[in-house]
Order: sequence, then C-alpha cells, then structure tokens
Amino acid sequence: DPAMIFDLGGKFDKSFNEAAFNGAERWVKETGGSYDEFELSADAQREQVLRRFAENGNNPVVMAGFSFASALETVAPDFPDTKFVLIDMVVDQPNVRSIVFDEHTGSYLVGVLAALASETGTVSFVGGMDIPLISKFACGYAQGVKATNPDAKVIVNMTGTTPSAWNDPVKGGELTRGQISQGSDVVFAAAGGTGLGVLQTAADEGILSVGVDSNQNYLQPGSVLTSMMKRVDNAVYESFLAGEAVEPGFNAMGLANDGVSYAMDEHNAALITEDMIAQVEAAKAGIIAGDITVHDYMSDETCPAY
Amino acid sequence: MNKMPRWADVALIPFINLLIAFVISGIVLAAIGTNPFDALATMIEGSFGSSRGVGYTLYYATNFIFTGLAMAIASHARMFNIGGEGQAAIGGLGVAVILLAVPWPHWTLALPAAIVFGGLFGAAWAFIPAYLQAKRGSHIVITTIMFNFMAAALTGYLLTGPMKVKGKMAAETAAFPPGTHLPTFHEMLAPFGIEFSKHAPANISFLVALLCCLFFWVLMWHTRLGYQIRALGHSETASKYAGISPAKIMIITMLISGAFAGLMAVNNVMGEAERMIHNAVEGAGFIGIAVALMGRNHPIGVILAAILFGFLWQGGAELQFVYGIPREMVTVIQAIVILLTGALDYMVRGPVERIFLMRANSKKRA
Amino acid sequence: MALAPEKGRQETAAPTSPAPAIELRGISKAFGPVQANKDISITVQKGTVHGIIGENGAGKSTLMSILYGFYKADAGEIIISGKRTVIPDSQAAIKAGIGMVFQHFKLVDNFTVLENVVLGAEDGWRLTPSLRKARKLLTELAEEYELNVDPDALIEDLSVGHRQRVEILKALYRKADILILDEPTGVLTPDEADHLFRILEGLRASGKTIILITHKLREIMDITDTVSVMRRGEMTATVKTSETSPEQLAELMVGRKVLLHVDKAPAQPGEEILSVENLVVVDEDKVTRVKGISFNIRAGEILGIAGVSGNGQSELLEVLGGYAKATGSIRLHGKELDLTGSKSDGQSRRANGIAHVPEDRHEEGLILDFEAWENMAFGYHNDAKYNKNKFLMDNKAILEDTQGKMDRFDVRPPNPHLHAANFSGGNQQKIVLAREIERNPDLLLIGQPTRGVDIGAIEFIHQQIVALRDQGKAILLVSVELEEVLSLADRIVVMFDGKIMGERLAGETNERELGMMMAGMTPDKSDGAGA
Amino acid sequence: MEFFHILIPILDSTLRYATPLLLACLAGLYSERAGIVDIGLEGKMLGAAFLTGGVAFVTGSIWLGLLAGVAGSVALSMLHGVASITFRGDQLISGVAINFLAAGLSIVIGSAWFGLGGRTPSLPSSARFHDITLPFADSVANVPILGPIYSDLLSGHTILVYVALIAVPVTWFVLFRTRFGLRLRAAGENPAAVDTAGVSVVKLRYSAIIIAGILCGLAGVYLASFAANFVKDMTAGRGYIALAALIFAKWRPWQAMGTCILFGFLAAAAPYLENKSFMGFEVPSQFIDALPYLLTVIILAGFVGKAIPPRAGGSPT
Ligand SMILES: Nc1ncnc2c1ncn2[C@@H]1O[C@H](COP(=O)(O)OP(=O)(O)OP(=O)(O)O)[C@@H](O)[C@H]1O
Ligand SMILES: Nc1ncnc2c1ncn2[C@@H]1O[C@H](COP(=O)(O)OP(=O)(O)OP(=O)(O)O)[C@@H](O)[C@H]1O
Ligand SMILES: [Mg+2]
Ligand SMILES: [Mg+2]
Repeated sequence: DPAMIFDLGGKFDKSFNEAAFNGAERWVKETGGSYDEFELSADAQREQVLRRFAENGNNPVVMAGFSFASALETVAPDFPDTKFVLIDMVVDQPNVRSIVFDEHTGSYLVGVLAALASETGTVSFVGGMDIPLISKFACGYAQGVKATNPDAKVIVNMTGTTPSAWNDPVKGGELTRGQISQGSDVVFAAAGGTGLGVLQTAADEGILSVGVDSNQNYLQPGSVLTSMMKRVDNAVYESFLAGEAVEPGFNAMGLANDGVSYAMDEHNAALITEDMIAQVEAAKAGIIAGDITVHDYMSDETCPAY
Repeated sequence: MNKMPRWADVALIPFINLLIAFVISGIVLAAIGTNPFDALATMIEGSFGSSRGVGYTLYYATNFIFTGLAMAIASHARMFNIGGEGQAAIGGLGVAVILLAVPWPHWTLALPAAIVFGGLFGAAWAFIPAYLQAKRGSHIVITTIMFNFMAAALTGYLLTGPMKVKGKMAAETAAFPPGTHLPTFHEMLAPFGIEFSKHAPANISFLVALLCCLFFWVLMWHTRLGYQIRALGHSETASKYAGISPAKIMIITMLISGAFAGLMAVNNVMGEAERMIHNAVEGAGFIGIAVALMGRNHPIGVILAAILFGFLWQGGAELQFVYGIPREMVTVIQAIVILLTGALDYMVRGPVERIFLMRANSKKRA
Repeated sequence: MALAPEKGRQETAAPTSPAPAIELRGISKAFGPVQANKDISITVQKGTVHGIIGENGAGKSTLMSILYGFYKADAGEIIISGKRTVIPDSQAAIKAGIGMVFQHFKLVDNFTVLENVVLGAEDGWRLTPSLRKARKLLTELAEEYELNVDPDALIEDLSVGHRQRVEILKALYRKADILILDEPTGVLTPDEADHLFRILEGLRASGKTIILITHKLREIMDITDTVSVMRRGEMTATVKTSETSPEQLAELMVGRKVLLHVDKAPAQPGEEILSVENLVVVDEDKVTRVKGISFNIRAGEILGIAGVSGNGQSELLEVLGGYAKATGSIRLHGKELDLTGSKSDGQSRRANGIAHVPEDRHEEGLILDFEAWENMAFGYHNDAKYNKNKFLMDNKAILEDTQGKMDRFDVRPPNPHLHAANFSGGNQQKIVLAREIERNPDLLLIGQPTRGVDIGAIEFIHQQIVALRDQGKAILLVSVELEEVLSLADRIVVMFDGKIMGERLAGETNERELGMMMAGMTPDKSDGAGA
Repeated sequence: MEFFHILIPILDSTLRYATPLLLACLAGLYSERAGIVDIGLEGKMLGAAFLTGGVAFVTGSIWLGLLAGVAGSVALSMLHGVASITFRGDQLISGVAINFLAAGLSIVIGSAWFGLGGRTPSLPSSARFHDITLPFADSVANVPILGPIYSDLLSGHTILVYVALIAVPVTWFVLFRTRFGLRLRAAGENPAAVDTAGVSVVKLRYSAIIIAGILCGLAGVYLASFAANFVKDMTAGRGYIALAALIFAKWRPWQAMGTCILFGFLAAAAPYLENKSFMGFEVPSQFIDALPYLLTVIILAGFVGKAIPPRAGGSPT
C-alpha cells in the first residue's frame, strides 16, 4: 500500500494537509485501495516515520511539507526500492519525486479576481505564521491585484510568529475586521485553521473572501469569491495512482498542468462574471506563455508589489 | 515527619499514582473504542520492542531528564520553575550560535562548547525571573511563564529573520557543520560489537544527562551549596539565622536550573536535528514538571520518570501508527500523572499513611 | 444599649444559684503519640474569672481549642449553662456564646477594625448596614469597657494591644457570654496588660464569664476568682485563688518545688569581650525597635536581658547573630563588627566567635525536616572539619560529631538520623544547645533557653550555660522568664520599648524592682536595693 | 478626523479582543481573591470552547452550547478545587495539570466525536451569538464624535461583550459591598480569621472557584461562537495573558478592565504597526506579541508600583 505522512498541522488543517488527505481519499474512493497514514507530532519523528513505512513495505511513501527534506535526504538512499514523493520541496535522489507548486502564479490569478471583484479598490491578505512560504502567496496575490488595478491598495497581515498562528481563528477574524475597516472588501486567507475565522468573518461582515490550498468555496457559499487551489490533492492522488511506478525526479506543478488554479463551482458561480473569467484566463494564458512574469518571493525574499 | 517507611514514600506512592493514571487513561481509551490492554501492549512493543524503539524512548527520556532536573533543583529551594520550556528554547539558541560560529573539526570539541553555551543561555534566561524573585519578591511562576512566551517570540523572530537561511522555507537555522555530529547509540555501541539501530536519535547526550544526574546528586547531598539549597527550601528564616543568604542561593539555584533546561538543546538541537528548528522543545519543559514530581526531586527518580515519559511519547506515536489514536492521548496521561503526583498527592498518601499508622499501632500493642 | 438584654438576664439569673457557665467532663485528646489532654473536668461559674495555668505543652490551648470547636475531643462532654452542647466547629461555639482570643490573633491585617469585627457576623447580604450598626455598637462598647480603637484603622497599623482589643470586640459583638483569653499578656507591655485587666474587670462586672490562660502567677493572683492547674495534659488541681499561694501553684504546675536558684559560684569577670554602643535597629516596616542602647559583657559573666517580649530583645539578638542590620557600634575584643555590609551576616559572626541559640528553635534554630546530624552542622556548614575540600562536605565527620554531642547532652532518643521534628521540644532545644555551646565560642547569645522545655531539661541547660561561663566565656542571656534571668544571670539589664531601663547586679535586685522597670518605670535606687 | 476613523475600528476590535481576556481575568480575580491561585484559566477556557463548539453544532443551539461550555469549565474548576481545597494539594501544579488535561481531552474526545482531528464542524449562524445593535444606534450614528463612538464602537457586539463589561461593576460590588465579598477577600487574606469567625473557608473557596469556572467558561464560549467552531489550542495563550492582566491590575476589578482593554488595544493596533517603521526603527511583530508579557514582568518587578497578591494565595486553609 502507499503511505501518506501529514505534517505537524495535522490532516484536518482545512488547508495544505487536508488537501493531501482529500487526494488520498479520492484515490481510495475510485480504486477501492487502502493506504497507511501518520500525523507528525514531533519533529524528531520525521525520519522515524519514513523508515517505518519504508520497512513496512509501503510504496510509494508520500509526505506533505517542505520540512521533510533533510530527513528524506538521509532516508531515501537506505531504501532504493521504495519510491518517495516529497511535496513542496526538492530532494535530489534517484528514488524521490519532488513536487513543488507555483503558489505565486496561482495567487496571482486570485489576485486578479480579487481586484476585479473589489469595489473599494482595497483588498487584503491574512497569512498564518509569518514564514517565507506564506509571503510567496501574499506577494503573488499582490502582484495580481496591482496588475489588474495599479492603484489598488493591498493590506497584508500575518497572524503571528509561533505555530499557534495556524490555530487562532479568533485573531484571524479580528485581523479581517481590521482590514475591512481600512476599506478592504476582498480578503485572501492563507492561514490554516486561522483562515476559517477569516472566511467566517468575511461572510459575517458581508465581504468576499478567497480560500486557499483546497477548494474552500463551500465553507461560506456565496461569500468565498474563489479559492487558490494548490492541487496537493492531485499530486497525492496521482502518486497513489501511479503506485510503485511513480517516477522520480523534479516536478513543477504550475498553471499549465493545473497544479495551481482558481476554484470555480456552484458556490461562487454567482460571484464571478463572464468578463472576470475572460480577464483571469487571459492572465493565466499570459503567464503560461511567459508574457507575464510573476515574481517569486522565495527567489530573493523581496516583493515588488508591496 | 515520617509516618511511613521511606520505601513507601519513594516507591509505593508513585507506583499507586501511576497505576491510577493508567486506569483512568485506560477508561478514556476504552471510551474512544480501543482495548486499553492491546494499546498498552502496542506501546510497550513500540518503545522497548526494538533497539530503534528503545533509541527513541531514550532520546525523549534524555530531554526529560534535563528538564526534570531543572524542575527538581528549583523545587529543592522551594521554587516552581515553570520556565523550563523557554530556558530550553534559549539554550538551543546558545547551542546553535556556537556551533554555527565555529567550523568545528570534531564533536569532542564541539560538545563541551555546546554544553557551555546551552547551559549559559538557559541560565541567562532564568536569571531575570530569579533575580526578581530574590530581590523584589516577584512571583517566579508568573515571571517564568511570561519568559516562556518571550522566548517563543524571540526564537520566532530570529528563526524567521536573522538566523534563517535566505531562500529556504523552513523557520530554522542552517545545518551545523559535520564536525558537530554527535555519536548516536549505533556509533557508540558498534565498537563493543553491540548492534543498535542506526536510525534512532538517541545519542551521547544521554550520557551527558546521566552525568548531570550524578552531578545533581553530589551537589544536593554532598556539597555545601546543596546543603544550603535544601535548607533554604525548608525554612528561609532558619537559613537567615544560619548565615545563608536566601537571595544568593535562590539565584544560584535558578541559574543551575536554567542551565539544566538549556542543556536539553545538546540532545534535541545538536544531537537530533543538527540545526535549530522553531519551537523544537515541544513541551518537554512542562513534562519536566511531571518528571520531577514523580521522581520526588531525586536524580534516580528523575531518570526513571523520564524514561516513563519517554515511553509514553514513543508508545504514543505507536498508538497512532496502529490505532490512529491522536497523540494528545499522551498529553492526557501526562496531565493525570501531574495531577495525581502533584496536586492530588495527599488523596493517595493519606490513606496509605493511615494504613501504615494502623499497622504500626497494632505492632505497639502486640 | 446593645448589651442590656444580657445584663438583664444575668441579674435575674444571679440570685438563684445558676447553672455553671461551663462544665467540662472527662475531656481527652491525643495527637498521635502526645496525650495533650487526659480526662479533664472543670467547672466555671457564671460571672467569674477562671484561670488556667500550666507549662508550655501542658495542654491548655488544646483544651480551649476543643471548647471552641477547633479540635474534636476523643472523649468527654461539654455542658454550657446547664445544657449538654456538642461543638463541632467554631460556629457552634459562637452560637453557644463562647468567644475566644487566641495566642496568635486571627485578624485580617489589611481590613479595617470595623470589617474585622463584622466578618462572619453580618446582618444581611449587604455590607453597608452591618458596618453602620457595628460602628454604633463599637462606640458604646468603647465607653463601657475602655475598649476604644479607631473603627476605620487598618489592623496592620495597630499596636498589639489594640489588636487584642479588636479580638475582644469581635467576641462581644457576637454577644459572647464566655470569653476565653489564651496567654493574652504574653505579647503586651505592662501598661497594656493593666489596661486589659481593667477591661476584664469590667466584663466580669457585667456578668461575663472569663477563662484566662497564662503562665504568669502574678496575673492569676491579681484577677482570677478560681484557678485550675494543668500538667502534662492532666488537670492537677482547681482551687479558689483566695485560698492558694504562688508557691503552691508553682509546685502544682511543675510537679515539684521549683528551684529558683541555680547553684553557681560568683562570677569572676575578666576583660571586656563585647561592647555595644548606641545601637539602633530599624525593621522592614521602618519601625525603630532598638533605640540606641549601650552595654558591655566581660569574659566569665552572664549578662541577662530582662523584659516583656517585643521590647527589642529579639532584634538585639538578630543584630548580634548577623541577620538584621543596625547602626551604632558593636565591638568584639575591641574589634569593630560590620553592622550593614557584606560582613554583617551570620557566617561572619560565627567566624568572629559568636555562637547563637535563637529564641525560636522551630523557625530559626533547626530545620525540622533535616535529620539531627544535618542540623548539627547548621550554620557551621562551612567549617573545615565538616568539609572534605572546597566543594565536598564530610558527612561522615558530621555524623560522628553529632553522635558525640547527642550523648554528651543526653538528647533522647540519641538517634542522629531522626528528623528534628520528631524530637520533643526539650530535646530539640538540647540539639541546638549542643551545637552552639560545643563551639566553645567567646560570646554565646542565648534566647529563651528553656521555652517549652520541661523542668528536668531546664536544670541541665542552666548547668551547661553556667559551665560555659566558668570557662571564661561571655554570655548574653535573653529571657522573658524573670526567675530564669534572676537565677542565671550575674548582671541584668532591663529593656523596655527599645531602650535600657536600667542595670542591676543579680544579687542586688528583686523581681519587684525588675518588674517595675519592665513596665517602663524607673524605681529610685533605694527602693530596689532594699529587697 | 482621518485618525479618528482609524481609531474607532481599532477600539472596536480592542473591545472584542478584550472580552475573553476580561472574562478570564475576572474569573482569576474571584479565585485568587479567595486564596486559590489559578493558572488553569487557559485550560478552562479551552475546555469550554471545545464543548460549546461541539454541543452547539450538535444541538444547533448556542445557548445549549453555552451551558455545556460553562459546565465543562466549572467541572475543571471543581477538579482544581478538590485538588487544592479538599486535598490541600499544590494549586500551581493542579493548574498546570488542568491546562494539559483540557488541551489533551479536547482533541482526544473531539477526534472520536467528529473525526476532524479535534476540530468541531462550523456552526451555522443560527448556532452562534449575533451582534446586538443598541437602541438608537442608527439614529445617532451621524452625530459627530459621539455618534460613531456609540453606534460603531459600543453598539454592535455579541451579548458576551456586554456581559463582560457589566461583570466589572458587578464584581466590584460583590467584592466590596456585600457580605460574601468581605468573607471572600478575608479567606484570601487570612483564612484562619474567617474560620474563627465561624464561616467555612472551604465553602467560600468552592463558591469562588465556581464563579471563576462560570466566567472562564463564558470566555471560552465567546471564542467558539466568534470563530464559529473549535480549533485545536484556539485559546492561543489568552488564559496566560488574562493571568498577566490580573497581576497587572493588582487583583482589582476596574483595573482589570483597564488592563484587558490595554492588552486588547495592543493586539488590535498591532496589524497597523506591523512592518511599519515606528519612530525611526522597525518594530518586529514578535515584539508587539510579547509586549503584554514584558509589561507584566515590569509590573511584577515593582518598577511601576508593587503588585501584592492576596496573602493567603496558594496556601491551603
Ligand atoms: N496540632 C497538634 N498536633 C500534634 N501535637 C500537638 C498539636 N497541638 C498541640 N500538640 C501537642 O499537645 C501538647 C499540648 O499543646 P498545647 O498547645 O495545648 O500546650 P499549651 O499548654 O497551650 O502550651 P503553651 O503554654 O506553650 O501554649 C503539646 O505537647 C503539643 O506539642
Ligand atoms: N504541633 C505539633 N505537630 C505535630 N507533632 C507535634 C507537635 N507538637 C509536638 N509534637 C510532637 O509531640 C511530641 C511531644 O512534643 P512536646 O513538645 O509536647 O514535647 P513535650 O511534652 O513538651 O516534651 P518536652 O518537655 O521535651 O518539650 C514530640 O514528638 C513532638 O514532635
Ligand atoms: Mg497554648
Ligand atoms: Mg514542649
């Protein structure tokens, strides 16, 4: 069987880990297969879990989270016959498939939609814990907004600097209210459990919100403009589907291969006009074609857009 | 006053406490639909069944010995150092700083340096609360709690800012130079032809921890400082009469306490992660409270209690593998142990004492 | 007039011989090994003052605590004005009309007098009316019994005497007919004590029944109508005060003739060891405890400091012992001692050859949770002979040393591994004495050497002190027991209110003269010497 | 005026930040005034939030959720009471244990209950508290200054916000103007005095911690209702901040409100300061996060007036 390892957030973080979980579940539903899983509780466990699954004969072993990199570096060589799939980070080993996502381009697209949907010309972003990955989201988003409406204002807030920043929906909500009072009428939450508070408050206060990672449109139907889908679920699903045959190497999930995208479904259909779709699709095409370059915050830890 | 034999106090009572804790936990497990006995079997198998299991159990135990000693020495001076968490985190900072600053050629040089810096940083973080308690009577429990949060903020700032590697995602420092790699049990035991799993984090820091226990024992019961610490813990007025300066002893005790906590970094930061990761202490500081309570503030007891909690952590992971029981189950057990051995101690002690008194009296009559 | 009803009742009750206010029958109480009360029975008539005397540890407080519902008696019954009454808690005691003034006051320091008085006896759920009522009643009681205190003062700002009045007011506010006072004068200055007795007279006059616990025969003779004597938990006698004498009571109290004189050779004072000049001590609360005293002690003499406790003696000892700061000058062998700096601590004092038997062995002299041998090194833990090297202590050496000291001082049981707490008071005291005396210091400070110690131990301890003197050491003796000071000291200074009232040679003075000085009066020389 | 328009929303959110702090802080106030030190505020709040989230979802009624939450918090209080009053155990240790117990049980039970890793499902808006608009809020809205203050700042919060605010004068009255209050404070200062006065210290202390349990429970209810569900460790240290506020306020009700509002303001204003250079130099957000703790230490150090706790605090009768 394949195995899935979730990072410290836990598989129900309504976000990244949960997306991975959904992918695995989808695979179960469609193939009727079964898989083993583990939720990390201590950093020291990373290597332990990897080995345990590998020895257990699980193949492939899929792990969600950049923090696995160093552990995998050491484990992978010991199990040449086991395939490992690492999401969000690159490990260069013959039996490792590294999948990274262009969060910035996906965020760019939702930024475009946000700018189009905003009536006040002010939109905002609530991040979870203040780490570079989240800034990558924020920066792509800001670029998308500015590209669409050069004199739009983008308010960026991070919830905190400790892991509790992922689990503080109340503060998420307060940050959102603060942004609303500064004129924001579209808020993009990339903050795990904290994000739930953001979407909730956006709905309560009658503004639009943008979900993250998995399709969160259904959480507050009619209030969530769209979700920046980082198709971790697909990555997991496909890895599971490929099974032991999953092929090693570097694999960038971007707009082109639907690794990242904006979510459209019945819950937000009413919020997004034909014209908006046209524009965002244009942007998407532009990025894929390379006409539009979206700056990746990670490249130099700076952002041109704010 | 000894109402019962010593063995009852140091062994029987903790055992009964533990028993009750397990029974309650068993009930919780049963309530969420797991056979507690299978669960226990799984935990034991997972934590002692293989050399790797043991390796993990002892790795956790090592952390808990350090934080347990930190708590214990403070208690001997009748202070409640709830700040182990923060002191351990800052200790990690010290270790990281020195290990990154110098291109260490060999661990034999790096380890002493790490011990010194981990200790110093931990002690430094304990100093202000200690000073405020000693000189201004600010309640050390509150101040150390506050310092835990400040430590989290400080390390958070450093690890997402100045100390983070540019372009890397993780809130952590660069990996330490290879020269700082500490021998794991595998590497340590191989020369003696003992086969120990290559892949368990338990490392030479465990011996450092044991040495700390020895040091603790000598300090407490064979040195003047220990004598003065215990005297102060029992009676401050008497200590003044004896020419012992309470303020001085309090501060020294807390410095040692903080140093013990800081030394934990030698195990988890230097020995395991080999770089400093954000909030790597993961609650070990608080478990130190439980460990010291169970261990009756005695090094031997601390070692045993630490191994018990190491078993709980490793076994807890096993429970998750096998039954998907959330890791928080361990937190529950830990809570119950603290409650019973600490706050509800008398609930068990009272009846036991009465039993012994009865037996004593009946002997007298006979 | 709030108290009118009770008075009325008393008057009607008085003529027809009334049921006694209190009758205790066969009360027994044990604390583990200690039989604190053994089959005790007493009867106290209404409107009288009944005294209870007995040594420390005789069981007086225990008996009263039982009467007030703090302890449950193992056996026996309580009859209040004719009715059998069970008193499970203090509430029941209060209902039964019993009020208690404890050895240690039970007041909330940062509450006002008023709040303390109404606490637990409020009229309704709202406070303001209760306080208003109390204020009114307090003024009435004040004029009736000289019980005047400022209702709005915080307890912590009041003198001990005033705090005691608050305790009495509390009892009266609860309409107590029976008032128990446990060693009320122990903490009072003489005139405060006199004032208290005037109050008690007044209460008796108004028909209240008073039980007075004390160690002081004079007080018994002065105010009580009847007196009971307790010894080792038993009631040895109950007599009419008018029909007894101090000597008889003393005998009943300790079970044999008290030797008021330690047989000791006259002192041969040598050169001056200690000289204190213009010593001033101010405590944490900025209260000046010692107000510029000067005296000296010479080799081979015992200087006794007499005085009611709380007049600066304790502070004097603390300064000499090195755990209180002071100004002025103290010279030992003519060498200045540091009074404020880093060398003003107990260690330096010991290094200078000063040993100290503190007043309170439980709080200061011993670590009750340490074993006897650990206590033997207490304060001397830095001694070379107790240490292997700079770091390690030599536990074996301490243990052997302890064994020897325990034998020589006849500590029972002579087991160095017993926790200090498990020795009886007297034996605890012997441990401290052994430790301090065998230092053979140049100067021995000794406070309340025989407090809570039985007569046998007292003799032994006195002999040890005299022996040390005869080795040519200087001894500073502080005791609240006048007999003890008189019998033990060669020279006596009396302290009152932080000052020295006067100095006398032990042979040339008497209790009366010293008593007056302790009360703050300076008798003209002839009067004193006459005795 | 521009400034004023930023200020109102900041104060508005200050009020909401302050509410759970204030409720928990007053809880601690009752408990510690009666001589029971309570560092278990965090745990009680968390337990209450969890039960509220769960029960409100299952029953679809926030009021039942409130009952469950408060009941849970009181239950933990009673545990603290049994340990520290009945068995005279160490109150600090008991508090620590309770924090762990709540953190652990909420997840263990939660996962078994909803299978969402401890999280509870989102509450429908029918199962949450709603903002209350105070009378005339709309009509006075455009009166300069006072208008916005009333209709934007004071009006439009959930019931618990007002409960918290009203709890302050009530607490003051109870503590300083009633028999119960007098006895309560006495029990915290000198239990022996209460005892000799014929009043049961045990009863007093139990009633104190029950009140504490209720108030702390409400704090948890507020969190769950606001976030519309329970999330692992969602109290995020608020219990400890409340503890800090209690000390900062020197165990006095009005000061407690002031402190909680100050701490709330710090949190509310932080996003505005964040990544903006402040008086020349950059303020790391971590610094603002840590400010309440720093201030408390400074207070404790006695540099800004000494904080003297109830004298019998921590000691069994
Ligand atoms: N709570 C207790 N537990 C054990 N023993 C006790 C307790 N209270 C008193 N005792 C012992 O009971 C005996 C009587 O004590 P009690 O306090 O009644 O004596 P007392 O006459 O009041 O002495 P004093 O004159 O010093 O007040 C003493 O031996 C004392 O040590
Ligand atoms: N408050 C107390 N609590 C517990 N035990 C006590 C208490 N007071 C005394 N004891 C124990 O009771 C026993 C007798 O103590 P106590 O002080 O009454 O001796 P004593 O009768 O006064 O003899 P001595 O004349 O030597 O003082 C001792 O074992 C002592 O430890
Ligand atoms: Mg007494
Ligand atoms: Mg005695």
